[in-house]
Amino acid sequence: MVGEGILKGLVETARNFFGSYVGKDRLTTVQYPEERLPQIEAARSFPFLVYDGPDWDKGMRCVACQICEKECPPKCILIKKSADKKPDAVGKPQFYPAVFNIDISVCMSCQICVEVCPFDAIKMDVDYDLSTDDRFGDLLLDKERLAKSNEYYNAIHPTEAAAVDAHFAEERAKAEAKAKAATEAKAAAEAKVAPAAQEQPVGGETQ
Amino acid sequence: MTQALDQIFVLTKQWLLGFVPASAQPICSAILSVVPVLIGFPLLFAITTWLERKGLGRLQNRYGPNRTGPYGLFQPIADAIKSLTKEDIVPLTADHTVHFLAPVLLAAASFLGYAVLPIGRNMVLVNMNAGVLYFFAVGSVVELAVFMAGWSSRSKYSLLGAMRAIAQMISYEVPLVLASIVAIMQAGSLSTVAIVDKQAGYTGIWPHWFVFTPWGVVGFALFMIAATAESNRSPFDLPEGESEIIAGYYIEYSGFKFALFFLGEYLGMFATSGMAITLFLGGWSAPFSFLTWIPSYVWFFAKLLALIAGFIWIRGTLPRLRMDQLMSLAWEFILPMALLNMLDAGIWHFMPAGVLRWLVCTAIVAVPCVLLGQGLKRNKKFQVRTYQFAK
Amino acid sequence: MITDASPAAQPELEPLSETSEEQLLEIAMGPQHPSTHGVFRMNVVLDGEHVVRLKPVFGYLHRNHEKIAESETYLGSMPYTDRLDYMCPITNNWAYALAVEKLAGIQVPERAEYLRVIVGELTRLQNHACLIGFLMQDMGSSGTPLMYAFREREKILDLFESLTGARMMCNYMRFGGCRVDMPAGWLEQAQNVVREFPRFLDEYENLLVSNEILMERTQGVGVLSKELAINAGMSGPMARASGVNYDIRKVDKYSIYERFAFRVPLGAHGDVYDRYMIRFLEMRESLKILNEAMRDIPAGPIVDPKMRIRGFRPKPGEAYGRIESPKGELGFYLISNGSLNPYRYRVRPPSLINLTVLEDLCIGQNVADVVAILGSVDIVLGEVDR
Amino acid sequence: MTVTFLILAVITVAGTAAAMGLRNAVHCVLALTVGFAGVAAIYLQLDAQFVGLTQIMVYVGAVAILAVFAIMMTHTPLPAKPPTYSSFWLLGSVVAAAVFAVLAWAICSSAASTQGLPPEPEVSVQQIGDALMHQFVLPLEIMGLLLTAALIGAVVIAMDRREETK
Repeated sequence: MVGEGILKGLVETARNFFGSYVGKDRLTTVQYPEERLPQIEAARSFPFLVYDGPDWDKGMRCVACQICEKECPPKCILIKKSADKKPDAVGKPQFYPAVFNIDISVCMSCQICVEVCPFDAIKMDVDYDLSTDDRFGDLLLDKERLAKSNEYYNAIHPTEAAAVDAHFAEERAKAEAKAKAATEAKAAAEAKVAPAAQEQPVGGETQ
Repeated sequence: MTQALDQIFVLTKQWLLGFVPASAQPICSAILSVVPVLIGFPLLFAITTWLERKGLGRLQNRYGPNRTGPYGLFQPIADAIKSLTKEDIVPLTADHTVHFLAPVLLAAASFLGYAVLPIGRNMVLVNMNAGVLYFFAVGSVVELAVFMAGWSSRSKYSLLGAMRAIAQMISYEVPLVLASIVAIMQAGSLSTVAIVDKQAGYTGIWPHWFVFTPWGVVGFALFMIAATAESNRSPFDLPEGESEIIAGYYIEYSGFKFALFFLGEYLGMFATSGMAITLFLGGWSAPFSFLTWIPSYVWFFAKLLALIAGFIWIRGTLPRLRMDQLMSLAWEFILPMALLNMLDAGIWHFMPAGVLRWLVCTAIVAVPCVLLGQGLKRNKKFQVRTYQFAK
Repeated sequence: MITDASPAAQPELEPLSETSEEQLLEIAMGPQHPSTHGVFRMNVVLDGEHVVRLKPVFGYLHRNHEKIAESETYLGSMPYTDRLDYMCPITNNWAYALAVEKLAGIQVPERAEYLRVIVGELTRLQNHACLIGFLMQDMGSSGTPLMYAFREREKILDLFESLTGARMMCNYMRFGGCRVDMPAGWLEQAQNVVREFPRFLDEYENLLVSNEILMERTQGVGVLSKELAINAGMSGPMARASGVNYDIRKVDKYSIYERFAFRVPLGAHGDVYDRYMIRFLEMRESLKILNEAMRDIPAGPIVDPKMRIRGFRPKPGEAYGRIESPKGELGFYLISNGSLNPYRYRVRPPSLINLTVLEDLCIGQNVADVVAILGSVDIVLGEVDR
Repeated sequence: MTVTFLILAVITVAGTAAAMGLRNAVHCVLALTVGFAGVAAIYLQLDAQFVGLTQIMVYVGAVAILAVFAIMMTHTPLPAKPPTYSSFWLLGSVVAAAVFAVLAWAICSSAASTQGLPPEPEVSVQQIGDALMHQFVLPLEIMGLLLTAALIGAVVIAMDRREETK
């Protein structure tokens, strides 16, 4: 009979019509500004720079090694290495980025900078409702705007951040152990040969 | 009390007319009758756009508009503001006068049909002797407006759209008229009021609507198919087929002129639906004898909204036909069925009432309908296929 | 034979009408047109509403992908491949990863192969569902099937997001494995989606398969013969709808596809209806693969431990890696000269090759059919223009 | 001569005059349609509903559409700058004057103008239907047969052409 398939289709749409009033599985729309989906841990939007401690400038993990700048596929990162060294969060003197800019109008959120960073200094943010009315200035993020605390990183990517922190703690413990060993060795050496002490390297700096 | 409520608009009009001098009464009477129609149906258009968007949304598992006011109810107002404030772009090479006149003519012609629609008891603008004829006559003016729009835009797409639209409207006008002839035959009058009056009685609780006869139901179905095509609604929306020729004849219109096209189209849809209600669904009469206390105009609009809901439902489900298929549907299926239906109505008229009449008349329309459908299907050679898998 | 649009080919098209050249109407469908699936243009010459000539014009979305890749590191091109066929980024990643693995001779761990199959088949599901929706949209069904498809696609994209961090630009594969392992609970979530999917397919079939209007619109329209399909290098559902038994998952047995029991549906007519029905049937087969893969997935590493992320230099040589992407044969051809960047990088996009027969399919058909035929070819302009 | 008639007459005459005077073929048809509509309105004003509505249906709905269809199908380009007056204007005006004179003579000498108008008969659609079905049933059927034959002939010709082109 002609029209059978059409009737079947009409029944199907009617089922969906009423189904959208009773079941949540049909009406999957999320009313965005009022409702939000739960934050997904793996989500990524744009990169940010992690710092430890209270001061963003002092605690910046980045050592301006410029690997991410080289590896970034669309080349949206600009880093200028500092001339001097500054103690980092642990207290080690390190180079630091005098300039660290990311043009997020170019960035394509591929996460390759995060993967290549050996210092766990750059991570992906999850903030997605970004907008600005300034087309040039506001889309070029400088060091200050890129800096986010380690606590923030822990809040958005808990699993990953815990692993990173554990790794850092291990490193720090190792360094401390080494330093302790070094000071002990130094003390012992001093006790043995006092004049030779000046030539000993300072512990922890050998990395 | 129910009587007064039913006639409230008629009585109000008479009361208001009492205030004007006798010499001015005819013109005032005309104004008092026309203005509510000019306001009421565009208002219904606004409600329908909201209903359609909400309904289609739910059919498609979406919310539909819900940002303007509660449940998005102010969406039509927002749309109106938008279309009023948009720039009115006229193509440089367009024929400016005709380009301007087309939407005006379309909207004006769409209103003309309402003159003979009985909206309620004693509520018809003109009780014309040849009401149905008038309705179809003014309906044909719309084609001219469509042509003007398509031609004056000087766009290839709009020309294609206009050609499609005119071919479709002419083809479907024939089945539309032929499908309505059965009701005219039975009522013995071309007057819409007489046709409604003929359907006003009840047997037990059941009304004497024409749709409750074998020829009536076939006539109604054919009329609705043809009406869908006449008003360019999906699945017959080829003239504006947005995925093919983008918007057809009104592709070069923007702003308020575009809104006028929209208005004209919906008014046409309401008018043909109203005619279907008048011819087959008993006009303003209540569906059961115990519901006659509800005012007649309420029933008319309830039926109209039900038909509109049907239009929306079909729009949300079916893909569009192709031009040649549309034509073959009109000439190979609807036209023969409409002619056969006329014969059936004649036989019904002359046979004595009873079960036999029902059986005979049902058989006369049902058997050819199935046979014709099967034959066409076989002729077109389409079927649900089965598929092989590679070993 | 592929007819070109040269004047020599025109006389044989002439008998379609008695009207002279001046009576023909030439319209440009696109680049701004709602159903060209992106910025694509067809210069269509019409006699009445019948197509006499059709010239596809593309390149509006050309982004110089191949040349850019030659100045990027091998890894640096991976996120760019997401943007080729943006409907199914993961299969693009896969094809590129496969090519590089062939070039450098890298082994992929077991678990990573399973993960790749799972995300790859999920991609196929959402691509086919959406394609059918788009096809119906092109035929004017006001988006209802498309919305149902999007509803299901959303669930699959949610899976992608919680696995890879992005809904569409996944950047998931790495040479020698995958970037990240499944987070806790992901597999259950995915199994849920796969379990629910047949319900949606039934709904879809109720709505579409036996619809008379649809059958009338699509059966016998845009017929691609088996010979033309082979000669023109068609692949994917487009070729299989014409009866060509060519599925790279079966032919190459790449990855671990030989472990799964799935069948390859073949069409007999090669028209638009066959093309979209083949996709229906393929979705059902994909579900079988997914069920088996999710049941059997082993534990283990997800990436070859020897792989380094920086300073990757494959030894000089060349390789062609190809997979059965949802649209057809997606291949990457790479030449290495031992440096950080590929010496030559070339994509074989299925959409572009499948699009080459468009004129042959459309001639003599209606304007409305052109839209349906284009929809059934399944193009994504990101891949056609690169 | 009422005001309504005057308005309608002006519209009709203006429409038909414009149809003759305008250069653009489509404008001519549209102007002619205005003329048709005016005539239909005059019929309606004279209470001849059936004729009036049929006039709209046939002339506005069908003849005008047929004309525009023909123009659209042939799509002749607009003439560049046609001369405002035909070179045969003298001959043309003589012919026009002659036709007018003959018509005027015929109207003035006809029974209606010499003897005054007979009382208006009340003609309803019902009566027209009755007359067609009883008194004039044979002519009606013959006309119907003729038109059906023409229709079938048109279909056959159209089908034939389609076969050829295939």
